[in-house]
Amino acid sequence: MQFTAMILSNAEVSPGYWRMRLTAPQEFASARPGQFVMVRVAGAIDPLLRRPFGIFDVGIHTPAQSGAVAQPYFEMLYRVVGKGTALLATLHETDLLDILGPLGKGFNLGTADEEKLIVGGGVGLAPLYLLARELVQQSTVRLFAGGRTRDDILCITEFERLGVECYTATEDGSLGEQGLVTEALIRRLDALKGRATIYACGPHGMLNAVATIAADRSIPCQVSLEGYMACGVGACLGCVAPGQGHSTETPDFRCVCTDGPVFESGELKWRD
Amino acid sequence: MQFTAMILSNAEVSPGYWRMRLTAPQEFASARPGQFVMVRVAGAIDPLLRRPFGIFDVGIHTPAQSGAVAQPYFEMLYRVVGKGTALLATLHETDLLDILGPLGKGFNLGTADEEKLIVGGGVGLAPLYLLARELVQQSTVRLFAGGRTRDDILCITEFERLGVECYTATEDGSLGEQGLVTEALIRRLDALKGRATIYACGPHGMLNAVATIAADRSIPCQVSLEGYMACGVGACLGCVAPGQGHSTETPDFRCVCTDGPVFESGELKWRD
Amino acid sequence: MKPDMSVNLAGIPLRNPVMTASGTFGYGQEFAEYVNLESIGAFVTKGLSLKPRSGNPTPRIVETPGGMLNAIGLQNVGIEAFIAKKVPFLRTVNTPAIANFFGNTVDEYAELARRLDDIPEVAALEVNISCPNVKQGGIVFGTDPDCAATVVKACRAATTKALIVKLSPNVTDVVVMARACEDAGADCLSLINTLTGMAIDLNRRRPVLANITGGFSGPAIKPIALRMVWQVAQAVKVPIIGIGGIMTASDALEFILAGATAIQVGTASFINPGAAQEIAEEMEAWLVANGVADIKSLIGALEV
Amino acid sequence: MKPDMSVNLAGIPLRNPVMTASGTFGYGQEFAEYVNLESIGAFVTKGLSLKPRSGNPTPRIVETPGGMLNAIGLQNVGIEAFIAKKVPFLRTVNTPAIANFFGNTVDEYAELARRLDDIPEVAALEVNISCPNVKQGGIVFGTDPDCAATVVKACRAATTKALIVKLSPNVTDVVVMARACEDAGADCLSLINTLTGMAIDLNRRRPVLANITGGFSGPAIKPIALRMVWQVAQAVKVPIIGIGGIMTASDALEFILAGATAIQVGTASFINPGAAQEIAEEMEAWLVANGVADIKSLIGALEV
Ligand SMILES: Cc1cc2nc3c(=O)[nH]c(=O)nc-3n(C[C@H](O)[C@H](O)[C@H](O)COP(=O)(O)OP(=O)(O)OC[C@H]3O[C@@H](n4cnc5c(N)ncnc54)[C@H](O)[C@@H]3O)c2cc1C
Ligand SMILES: Cc1cc2nc3c(=O)[nH]c(=O)nc-3n(C[C@H](O)[C@H](O)[C@H](O)COP(=O)(O)OP(=O)(O)OC[C@H]3O[C@@H](n4cnc5c(N)ncnc54)[C@H](O)[C@@H]3O)c2cc1C
Ligand SMILES: Cc1cc2nc3c(=O)[nH]c(=O)nc-3n(C[C@H](O)[C@H](O)[C@H](O)COP(=O)(O)O)c2cc1C
Ligand SMILES: Cc1cc2nc3c(=O)[nH]c(=O)nc-3n(C[C@H](O)[C@H](O)[C@H](O)COP(=O)(O)O)c2cc1C
Ligand code: FES
Ligand code: FES
Repeated sequence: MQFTAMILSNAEVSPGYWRMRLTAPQEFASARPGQFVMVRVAGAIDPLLRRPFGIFDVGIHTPAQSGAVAQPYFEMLYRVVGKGTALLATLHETDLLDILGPLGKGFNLGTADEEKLIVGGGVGLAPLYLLARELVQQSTVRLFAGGRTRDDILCITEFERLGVECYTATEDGSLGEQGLVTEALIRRLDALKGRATIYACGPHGMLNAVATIAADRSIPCQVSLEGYMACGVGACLGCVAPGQGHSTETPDFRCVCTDGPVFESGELKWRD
Repeated sequence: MQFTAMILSNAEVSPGYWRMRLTAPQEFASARPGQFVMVRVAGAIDPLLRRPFGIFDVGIHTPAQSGAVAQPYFEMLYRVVGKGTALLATLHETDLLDILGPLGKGFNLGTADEEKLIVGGGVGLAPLYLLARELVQQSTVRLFAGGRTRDDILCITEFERLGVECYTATEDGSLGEQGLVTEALIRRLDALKGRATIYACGPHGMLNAVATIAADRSIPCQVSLEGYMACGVGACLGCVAPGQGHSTETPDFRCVCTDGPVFESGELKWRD
Repeated sequence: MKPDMSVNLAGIPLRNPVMTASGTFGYGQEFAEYVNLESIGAFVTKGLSLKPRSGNPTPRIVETPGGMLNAIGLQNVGIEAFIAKKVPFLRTVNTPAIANFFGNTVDEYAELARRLDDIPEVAALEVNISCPNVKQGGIVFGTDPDCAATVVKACRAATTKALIVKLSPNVTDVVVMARACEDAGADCLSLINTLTGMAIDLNRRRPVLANITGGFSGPAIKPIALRMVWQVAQAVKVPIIGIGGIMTASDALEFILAGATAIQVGTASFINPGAAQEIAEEMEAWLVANGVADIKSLIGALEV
Repeated sequence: MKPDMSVNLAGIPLRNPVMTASGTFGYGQEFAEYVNLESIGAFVTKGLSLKPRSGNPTPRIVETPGGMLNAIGLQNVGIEAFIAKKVPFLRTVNTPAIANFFGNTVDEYAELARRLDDIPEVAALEVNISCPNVKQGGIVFGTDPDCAATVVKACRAATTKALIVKLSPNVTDVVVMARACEDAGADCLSLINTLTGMAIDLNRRRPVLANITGGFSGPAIKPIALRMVWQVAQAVKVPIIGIGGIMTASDALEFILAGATAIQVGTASFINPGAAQEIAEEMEAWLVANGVADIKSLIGALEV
């Protein structure tokens, strides 16, 4: 779906991280956790390509003025890293943005009788909040959030408000444990009694580590990947990731935009 | 001079025509009528090249808050014709713009004992207001303003307030006489007793007509030209206009940006 | 009055001159949600090879000022999967589908032309000659007139369908290439394919693309494409498809003035998936506003 | 610690690698108000011919997405007026001034090289071979390796100063051209000159430029320039000057990683007259921030 969204709010939630709320058409309310949107940041040629962002949350916006009709909204959580995100951060309430989405395949919510372990690194938390919101309805959910410093640990209060138990770790020790968040994950897995599923989003190195941890323990694991995207609809073949059996002789590339961004970690080929 | 200006105001004065006031450094106060500025409309690559605009007015801005220091300002009068001017029209008070100027050679004010006949077509009036302001201090000044419709006749009240006698003509007769403003100019020249100098700015066809009228009567005439400019400082050689004796064998191109934009009409080669 | 937007492309009637460019529109279906495929003139599918190809490692794409580089490496499903999985969709759409293809040898080119000739759902063939000739040590077919002519002749002999030859812009004289392909039997020339470019990541001190260099497309390349279309239009008799940086109806009409009978929308579909349809609609609106009854009257109508 | 920004360009020591490109910086003086000429490595003057040249009719310039076209037509004061009116200024600046020049025949090229060789204020010669060879019916010297070699040999014989040859990007294989010029005696290669492009005014149904086509420059062309510099750097031993779309210190450093010893700032000076100086300053700041003691350690340091 392609639509023009109006910005409802756009605020810096942590140094360098912004949260933007935008209006959406009715159909958008059915967006699944893990799906993403492609945003046309500027009307002209600079930046030229759309930028992909996860869907942080969806909800219903009821305007304050009497008689106004309620309308779906969605939120993005983004980090300013370059030209496009810097421009996004300059936008204001009532500004308009051209949006393509929801795109891609989201997370598989699995069954109720297992513990849900969510692992997020930095802005990788973005697609995990909507996921947690759905998962808490039937399962115990724990969040493992990691980052370089405390500034990279985002929206923990929101997760706690859902009833999610949160573990945090930072490389510099400025918030939570000092070290990598995967250590807390391993401890939890070691203590685990019943079944569990892992959901992860974050830097490639973190995903690789989580996938290995899950594979070693035969625990199902879904990861949400990034990839440099031009189209978002499976046409340009820019965003691909190698599937598990990929080799030059037996090519097996998956489109992150249409086959993903969420994959079972076992489907993919991880560099070691 | 290159400087960062802050926009003090930016308002539409007639459909499609805008007037912008900007802060300037002290040295800018000595800008001469007929000089221009090159404006970098956007910080990035779209639009890429600076856009040239005449200096409509200069003055001293005294901020309202106590203790604030008075500072020169200048004004531009511009018409929205494409990407760059459309972007300018979206800017607001306190936005910043990168300015190069004042550039080029301005009008020669001549002597006090002659009548000053100013001819402007549409946005060609832009550099003529500052000229009129200086000329009225010692001479009788008449303005002949032409345009397609009444919307193209700009800021006449401002000229009248200076004590300039204004004649207007529009092609559709919606303001002033119906027809070309050169007709009123000719009538005035026919009635003329003493000496006069003509100053003109506007579309090339109008300048051509005015130059011919002046030449036929041996009246000194200065015209302000436009040209497609990249640099504004005489380096790119994009903006040139053929001088009077120009031919392929005896090339004589003048830089509009540094030799002009104001020329004695006799210096130039006019197509017939 | 509704202007006549139809053009005839080497025997294929198009309802309007707007096509989509190979590699930027998948196999058509990917864009069905955003473009009414029956509102455009034709669409061109992703370049096909005999065997499936895995393409290059990532990163494969990077944005540059006003454009982008891609080094997909011609990843595609191969002719067999094309027939099995993609052709059925083509059958459902009442718009000519054109198959773009490439080989590593002259024989591969000819073999593909033969295979595609058998598919009734394929309205025409677009041969991409911007590929390295593995036999001649990597010289690109599309940068040498003799190589190109050999490929075109081989394909010509293998198909009776309209044969469009897609020219590379990475040449000293595109007119020489165009003439060679016309003489070798091309029914139509499309240009330009991507220019070769490169981007560097300063902080990592590495090329951005895993493949080091990539194909340069998007609005930035329009001046080069327009120049080449104009040059070729002066020199050949076959119809020309203009490609390169077309983002708007105005861009498209400029290519037609320069001598193109039809145009292809490439990178623009990434930025606006509905671009091709919008361009076709806005071209028609422009014709109405400017009192032009038939778009064919604009082909090559540039006054120089 | 202040990093070492100096480089040696075919025997000419430059305080830093930032030069300005011919045709975009006048004769130096035009920018003296905006650039401290002693803050940059060198500057190149507008292309000179034997006789003054009037250039093309207007319009001569048009903006395109991320770039511009120019068809100045090599307007210049001619070698005599250069000596009389421009050289005295060069004497006052303690920065190497490099004279760019071109001819219509091999003899004209040689004659100019000889005349420039006599001028002590000219530190080096940059020969622009992107001009049509009037004797050979308009073939551009810079697109044929034999033609280019002939010009370079003739100039080489006529001067003992450093001879920089400026390559055209409008060729199938820039490496062939680069090798031909190196073998013919070039001390240094600069690239790229402008690409050939075109713009059309839809409403007037005419080319925008009076000359129909023009030279394409600016940020849009950077990916092509970077690719060519990298290709040539693999193939030749002489130092390279990287040119094309350089707007920032990062752009400049990317060219150096690709193999350039120095770079030239062209179109950027129009957009920001102080660009060259700012780029030099920001390059130095980048070296400091990244702990690079000597810029020479970055030349060709791209990891592929
Ligand atoms: C499916 C998906 C979901 C994402 N979700 C989020 C999110 O919720 N929040 C968030 O902050 N970021 C998210 N990202 C990353 C985000 O897309 C990039 O940070 C953003 O595009 C950078 O744009 P820029 O213009 O600011 O940076 P640029 O200056 O263009 O580049 C900065 C860096 O960002 C990366 N990048 C740039 N463009 C793209 C692109 N089109 N696709 C992928 N990477 C790119 C490049 O690797 C580059 O090194 C997601 C990416 C993908 C693929
Ligand atoms: C010395 C001088 C003084 C000027 N003073 C004024 C003024 O006071 N008020 C005013 O409204 N306009 C003035 N102009 C014209 C003004 O520069 C153009 O209207 C403006 O640059 C258009 O920019 P754009 O991006 O909106 O249009 P574009 O979309 O770029 O082009 C629209 C049209 O404007 C013309 N144009 C575009 N860029 C330039 C350029 N760099 N130089 C010259 N013409 C260009 C082109 O011919 C084109 O047809 C002046 C021009 C010159 C040369
Ligand atoms: C991601 C991508 C993939 C492409 N794949 C092909 C291809 O398979 N075959 C082909 O002939 N051209 C291919 N092209 C080139 C386009 O068809 C087109 O010629 C080029 O992009 C210029 O047009 P544009 O500037 O409108 O994109 C590809 C272009 C892009 C951007
Ligand atoms: C207006 C203009 C005039 C130019 N004149 C010359 C010239 O006289 N001789 C020459 O060798 N190159 C000339 N060039 C080419 C530039 O020196 C440079 O090679 C080209 O613009 C690419 O660099 P850029 O993208 O940084 O501008 C000219 C370029 C422009 C834009
Ligand atoms: S982004 Fe184009 S195929 Fe995935
Ligand atoms: S605008 Fe560059 S010389 Fe006049």
